[in-house]
Amino acid sequence: MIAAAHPAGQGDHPPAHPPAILSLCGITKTFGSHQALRGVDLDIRAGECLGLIGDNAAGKSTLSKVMSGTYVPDGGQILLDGKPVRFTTPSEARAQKIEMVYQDLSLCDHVDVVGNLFLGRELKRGPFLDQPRMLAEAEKMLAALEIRIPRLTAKVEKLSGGQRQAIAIARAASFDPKVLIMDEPTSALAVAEVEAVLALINRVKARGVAVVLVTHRMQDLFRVCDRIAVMYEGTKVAERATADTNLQELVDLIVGKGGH
Amino acid sequence: MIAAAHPAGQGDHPPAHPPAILSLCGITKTFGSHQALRGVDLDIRAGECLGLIGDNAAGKSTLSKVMSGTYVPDGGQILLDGKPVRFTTPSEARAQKIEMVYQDLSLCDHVDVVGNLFLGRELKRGPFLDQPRMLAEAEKMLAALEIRIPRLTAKVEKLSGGQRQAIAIARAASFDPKVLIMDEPTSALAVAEVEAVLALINRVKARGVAVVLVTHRMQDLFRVCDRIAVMYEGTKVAERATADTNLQELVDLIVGKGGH
Amino acid sequence: MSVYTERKAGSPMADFVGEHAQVLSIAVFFLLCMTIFGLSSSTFLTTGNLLNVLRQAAPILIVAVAMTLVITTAGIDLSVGSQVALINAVCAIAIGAGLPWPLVVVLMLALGAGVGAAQGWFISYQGIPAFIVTLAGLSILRGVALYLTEGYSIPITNVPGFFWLGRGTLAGFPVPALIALLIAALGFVVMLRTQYGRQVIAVGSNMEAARRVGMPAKRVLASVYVVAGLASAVAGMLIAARLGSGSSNAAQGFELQVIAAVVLGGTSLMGGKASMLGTVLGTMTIAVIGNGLILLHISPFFTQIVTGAIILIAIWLNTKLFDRGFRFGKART
Amino acid sequence: MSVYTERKAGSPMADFVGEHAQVLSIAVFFLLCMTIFGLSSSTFLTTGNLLNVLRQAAPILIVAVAMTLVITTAGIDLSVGSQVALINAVCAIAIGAGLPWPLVVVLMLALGAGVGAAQGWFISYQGIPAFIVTLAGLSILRGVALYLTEGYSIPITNVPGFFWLGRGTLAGFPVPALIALLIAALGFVVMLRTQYGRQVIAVGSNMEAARRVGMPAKRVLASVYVVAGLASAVAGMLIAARLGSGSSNAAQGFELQVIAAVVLGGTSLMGGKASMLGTVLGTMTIAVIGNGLILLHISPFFTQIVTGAIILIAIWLNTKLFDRGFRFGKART
Amino acid sequence: QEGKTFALVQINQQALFFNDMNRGAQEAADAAGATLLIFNANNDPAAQNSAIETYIQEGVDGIAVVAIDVNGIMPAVQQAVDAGIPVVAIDAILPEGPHSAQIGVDNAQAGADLAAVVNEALAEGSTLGIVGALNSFIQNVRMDGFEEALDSAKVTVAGTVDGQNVQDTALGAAENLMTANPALTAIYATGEPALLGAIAAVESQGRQADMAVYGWDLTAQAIAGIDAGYVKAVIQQDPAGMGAAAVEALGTLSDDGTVEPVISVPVTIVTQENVDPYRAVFE
Ligand SMILES: Nc1ncnc2c1ncn2[C@@H]1O[C@H](COP(=O)(O)OP(=O)(O)OP(=O)(O)O)[C@@H](O)[C@H]1O
Ligand SMILES: Nc1ncnc2c1ncn2[C@@H]1O[C@H](COP(=O)(O)OP(=O)(O)OP(=O)(O)O)[C@@H](O)[C@H]1O
Ligand SMILES: [Mg+2]
Ligand SMILES: [Mg+2]
Repeated sequence: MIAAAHPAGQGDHPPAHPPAILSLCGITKTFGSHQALRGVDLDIRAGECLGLIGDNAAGKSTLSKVMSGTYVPDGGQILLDGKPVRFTTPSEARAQKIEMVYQDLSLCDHVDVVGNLFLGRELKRGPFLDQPRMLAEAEKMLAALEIRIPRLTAKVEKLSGGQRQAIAIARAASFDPKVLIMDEPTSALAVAEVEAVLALINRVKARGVAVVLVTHRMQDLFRVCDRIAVMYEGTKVAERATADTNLQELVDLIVGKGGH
Repeated sequence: MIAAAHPAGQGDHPPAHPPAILSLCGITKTFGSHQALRGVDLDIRAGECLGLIGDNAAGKSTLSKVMSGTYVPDGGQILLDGKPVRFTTPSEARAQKIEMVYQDLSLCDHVDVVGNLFLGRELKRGPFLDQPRMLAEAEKMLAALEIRIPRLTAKVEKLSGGQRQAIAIARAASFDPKVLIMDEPTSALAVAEVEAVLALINRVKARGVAVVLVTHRMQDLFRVCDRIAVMYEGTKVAERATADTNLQELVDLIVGKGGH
Repeated sequence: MSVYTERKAGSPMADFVGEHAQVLSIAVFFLLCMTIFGLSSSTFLTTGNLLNVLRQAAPILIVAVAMTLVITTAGIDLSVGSQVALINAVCAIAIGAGLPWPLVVVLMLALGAGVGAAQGWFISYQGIPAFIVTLAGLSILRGVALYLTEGYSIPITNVPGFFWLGRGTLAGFPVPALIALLIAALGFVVMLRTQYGRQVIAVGSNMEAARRVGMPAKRVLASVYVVAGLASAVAGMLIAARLGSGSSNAAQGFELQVIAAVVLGGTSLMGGKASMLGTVLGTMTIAVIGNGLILLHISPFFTQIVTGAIILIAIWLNTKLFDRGFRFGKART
Repeated sequence: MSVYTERKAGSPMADFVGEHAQVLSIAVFFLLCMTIFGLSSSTFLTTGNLLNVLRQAAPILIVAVAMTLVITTAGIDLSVGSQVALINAVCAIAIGAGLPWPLVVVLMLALGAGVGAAQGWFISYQGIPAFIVTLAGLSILRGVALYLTEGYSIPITNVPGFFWLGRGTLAGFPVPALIALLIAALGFVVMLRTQYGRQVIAVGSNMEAARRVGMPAKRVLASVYVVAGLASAVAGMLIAARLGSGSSNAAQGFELQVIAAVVLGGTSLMGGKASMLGTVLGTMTIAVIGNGLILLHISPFFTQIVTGAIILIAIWLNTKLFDRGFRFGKART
Repeated sequence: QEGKTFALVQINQQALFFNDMNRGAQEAADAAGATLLIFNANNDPAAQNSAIETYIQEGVDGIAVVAIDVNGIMPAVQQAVDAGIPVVAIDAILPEGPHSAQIGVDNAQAGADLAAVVNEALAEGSTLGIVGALNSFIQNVRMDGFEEALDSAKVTVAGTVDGQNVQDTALGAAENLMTANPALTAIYATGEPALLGAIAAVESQGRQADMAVYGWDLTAQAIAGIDAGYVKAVIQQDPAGMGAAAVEALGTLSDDGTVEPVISVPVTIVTQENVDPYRAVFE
């Protein structure tokens, strides 16, 4: 089942589509002696949700971080609206309205909930932070996610796993992104909250946002994704339109039993 | 739907059963001014898997940590094999063969995979660590979980989220526990690995181990659990035999719409 | 049958005590010290003596405010004492060379900022631990001061305007104490109410998260050392103005006093957790202890021992009071 | 159509370089220093001089080995210099009082362990930051030494056995250097091959995780300060034996030298990451620089500046070499 | 002495005293065509021993040492003498040993001499405070010598504070000393930083009119204080002379000559009467 060979993106190409908002070509990334990504091609389109799945350690998180400027790839090219870009820091990607929910959440434990929601984008009145306005807005940001956080001025280190995850999602989704990358955003959420996130994805898609969803919850893919890319050991091994595939095929693709 | 009232364990009691290996009675725990647990009763029985579900911040992790000695409860009693115990440190619980997989994994980032698997239980030859034997055993421990970790002498900080979670599971499951508490053990795992963990749970259950599984993946509950306890805002609001319930009822119970 | 009830909202009082336990307990300890010294020495509570304490504490307070920022980023600046000595010496040399003192003040601020920026660059952009960079700085900067003065204590004469900074009073209040309090107030506002303060906390709490949300994390990290350099420059000049001379011998062991004051105030060496008010109280506690022990005629052979012991006890009480506050909060709700 | 290929296994060479980059680069820097000094001074590479350097470095090396454990737990011990001074003074007093020297050795070890245990108790069981406890210790212990000696130096006379510890040779090799190397070898084995070493690393890496897996986390955390106390006792006695006197002035600035040596060797101040071999190399590098600068007849005004600058450059190269090693590894595979 | 190399092992360079000594030694070496190596131990006694050991390896022709720990330096002195290198001690008085000469001031005697001046000057029932440096052996000797010779029937010592040989520490300590003892009328400072601190304290407290300051080691500030009248008397040593004497002694010794075992360099008690010649030095 496992063929020897070309590491770089020689996978099957999907049929032609409207131009991609973000394109990755032949992305490689090596940590020390470990090739996390071995040449990945991927297109992300406006108004579409792309599911990114694969076995553990396949390189999904690494690829998402390349898209958001957190990692600078060793090789390959990134095109934004067709123009080559090179993100050296996440703030450059954020300036292009690319937002990401990190698997490790990336919250500041010592800062309160409001502060984390507005981290890097504080509202100001004159030279000072506009605390009341941030507090009011924060309530709105969280409302959509059905999460119960009793006190928005509590430090986030005290919160439960699911509450923390909801904050990370709200932070990325609330500032009108063009590309929204979510790395396992629902892993710690309870049922109702998961529903809320899926609804949120569908809402932003309708607004024309391109969404990348990394997840291990197969059933969610069929509810929000238009296309699904499958990764295996640092390469993209398959890409499917959601309409043309089913759960069993995806599972087979992930472990390398299908698609030949 | 939400009735005012009695915080302490006045919920419905399940029918009589074989004696519990671990019983909690009226457990309360307060952090600062926040009542994480408001009087919880729970029985855990040998050879049975108890599912513990509930909304985010319901208090599941806090309750699990009380069982494993990580938190000392403010009030209430813990009975082990019918005898009252008071765990002041996790090592006391571990000495009683109560093992736990923590939601935050509790790995030592700077220690290698083998070292983390044997953390606190290092194998020795004379005064020295027996590295070769630990390495050999570690391979066996991980084999059952279908996880791919290329180099067991790599530091765990470099590993992907799923790989790390698998290490935490292997660590808790491998040392012949009598009670195995797993706090969202499959949240970061891919499909095949989740299957492996569920199979593992069924295996240890058959050996007579009492398992507590905290999870948000409802479908998994029906594959391994015998009973399911539902938590809501620091109290246990319902307990069901898996055979007598269904997905919809559980979802309703979690958010407070059912069971009345 | 199930009973669905919401948790009661926590008492805001308990939350407040929990969050500000450290400041509250150092405040209690400070008042305790004041009371004990006040009762045991008739001189202690005289206006003259209290103004004395304030004037003496000014340089430490100024640098402690900056050090609070540094420590909040999980960094440390061991070189502040040497920076003070360097500024102290260079300032005396510059005034001795006939430069007008206001110009010297500006130059010294620039020098302090420059030294801080150099250290900040190594720490932030080159990723070398702050402990090591500033340890090297401690050695290098005092070495430079030594080289420049050749061991002379360089007199400063005939610049009443400059002396006023160190010895003058404004409406009966010592000028250096006024400067220090102004700087502390500024630090308080910056830390709690500005974006920069938020960035400093974020960088100290989770550097990578700060970077990921697009904060200029490296720039912020470097900047706190510039602030420390500026503060050291101010402190160095105040000491020069007060002593009327500059010497490479100034401010020995200053860095440890400053750090002790900041930590005593509840700022965490692990970063992310700052308290400007705590820093002010911590500094004043240390200053009051130094003054009080002399007033109590403690044998000078004991002062080091007693000072160390009191600081240890103060921090110990801090952790204990903190725990207790937590418990009380619990019992009440 | 999909192509399933496994990743190639990483080159073990690159993994090795990546994991030991710090030790490798301090080794390179050490050799560089040796070469430069060897070429510029004909005395430097003589056996007599090298043995001298070893003898001089012995106390620092001994305490640095213990400090490696302390820093691995993410702690710090600023009081080692004061502990050395205290032991130094008390040891001279005890021998002066006529106690047989082997008994004094035992008593001093007990005293060191006791002082360490007291500090460890505050740090571990009372949860007070190590920086503060040992800063108080720095003040208190030197104060006690000062009090006991009243500022005078106490001569030690007529104990050839004791002097042998500090000045003697065994097969041409200085005894203190032998003791230091033995202790370093012991430290190496303990750190890498024993359960205790593993516990120290685990506590430094994730204290709560160590507790949760049932390690005696608090006991381990306290124990490293006992080890530091023991090492300080040994160092204090070696210094007393070498100098033939005890004084509260001994080991000024010792703590910073020791910490610099440890960090130079690649042990992380954030905890969890230790290198005993690096500590040995770091200590020897600092000792060699001190010796080499004397032999190069550097003006004493410059030695502080040059020493600081060299240490900064060494660490800087460390981070750079490290990065580069990483890159090379990448390009090759 | 042409082409010889001598080493001077110094305590620190943060006081004029030591730097003047270095200068005197350097000038004497230059005059003799010898090389002088100076080592700065930064107050660490073990570093002094290490330096001497290194100089022995290098084979210098003579070593002069200003000891921090007078007992602790002896093993290194012994080693040097065993290696055939003559050693002379400056300032701090070494115990009986193999060194060839002791150069410097009798600190205890000078302290006592100053105490005599104080006994003379102060009125019956005066109180005096001491600003010391407890970590300095020499300054402790000066303090003890002074206190012993003080007429306790006439002058009481109200308190001693520790300036730790750092001038701003000394300043704070001196200020506290004055506020703690409102009746204080005189201060004795045992060294240069202590005197600087004491003078600055008198000025910042505005006590020029009623305070009398005595101490060691002239500086520009001390001269200004003498001119202003509140600094009554300062013991001025001749450190440059000590340095020069040490190098000259080493020159003689290295040529197998002999020198006096005690080479005394006199001190001057500087008061308003005899301050003028020193002005030029501290301009
Ligand atoms: N910073 C790093 N340093 C070294 N290796 C890394 C680093 N980050 C990731 N890796 C390695 O790269 C590989 C891919 O990791 P990645 O986190 O992208 O996997 P993933 O697909 O997100 O897995 P999961 O589903 O478990 O989250 C893993 O083998 C991991 O060990
Ligand atoms: N150490 C702590 N300090 C303060 N509050 C805490 C602490 N741990 C938990 N809490 C609070 O207790 C409540 C219950 O938290 P817990 O982690 O048990 O929830 P959970 O049921 O596990 O939720 P999730 O499904 O999101 O993991 C939360 O409101 C949380 O904020
Ligand atoms: Mg991932
Ligand atoms: Mg949880």
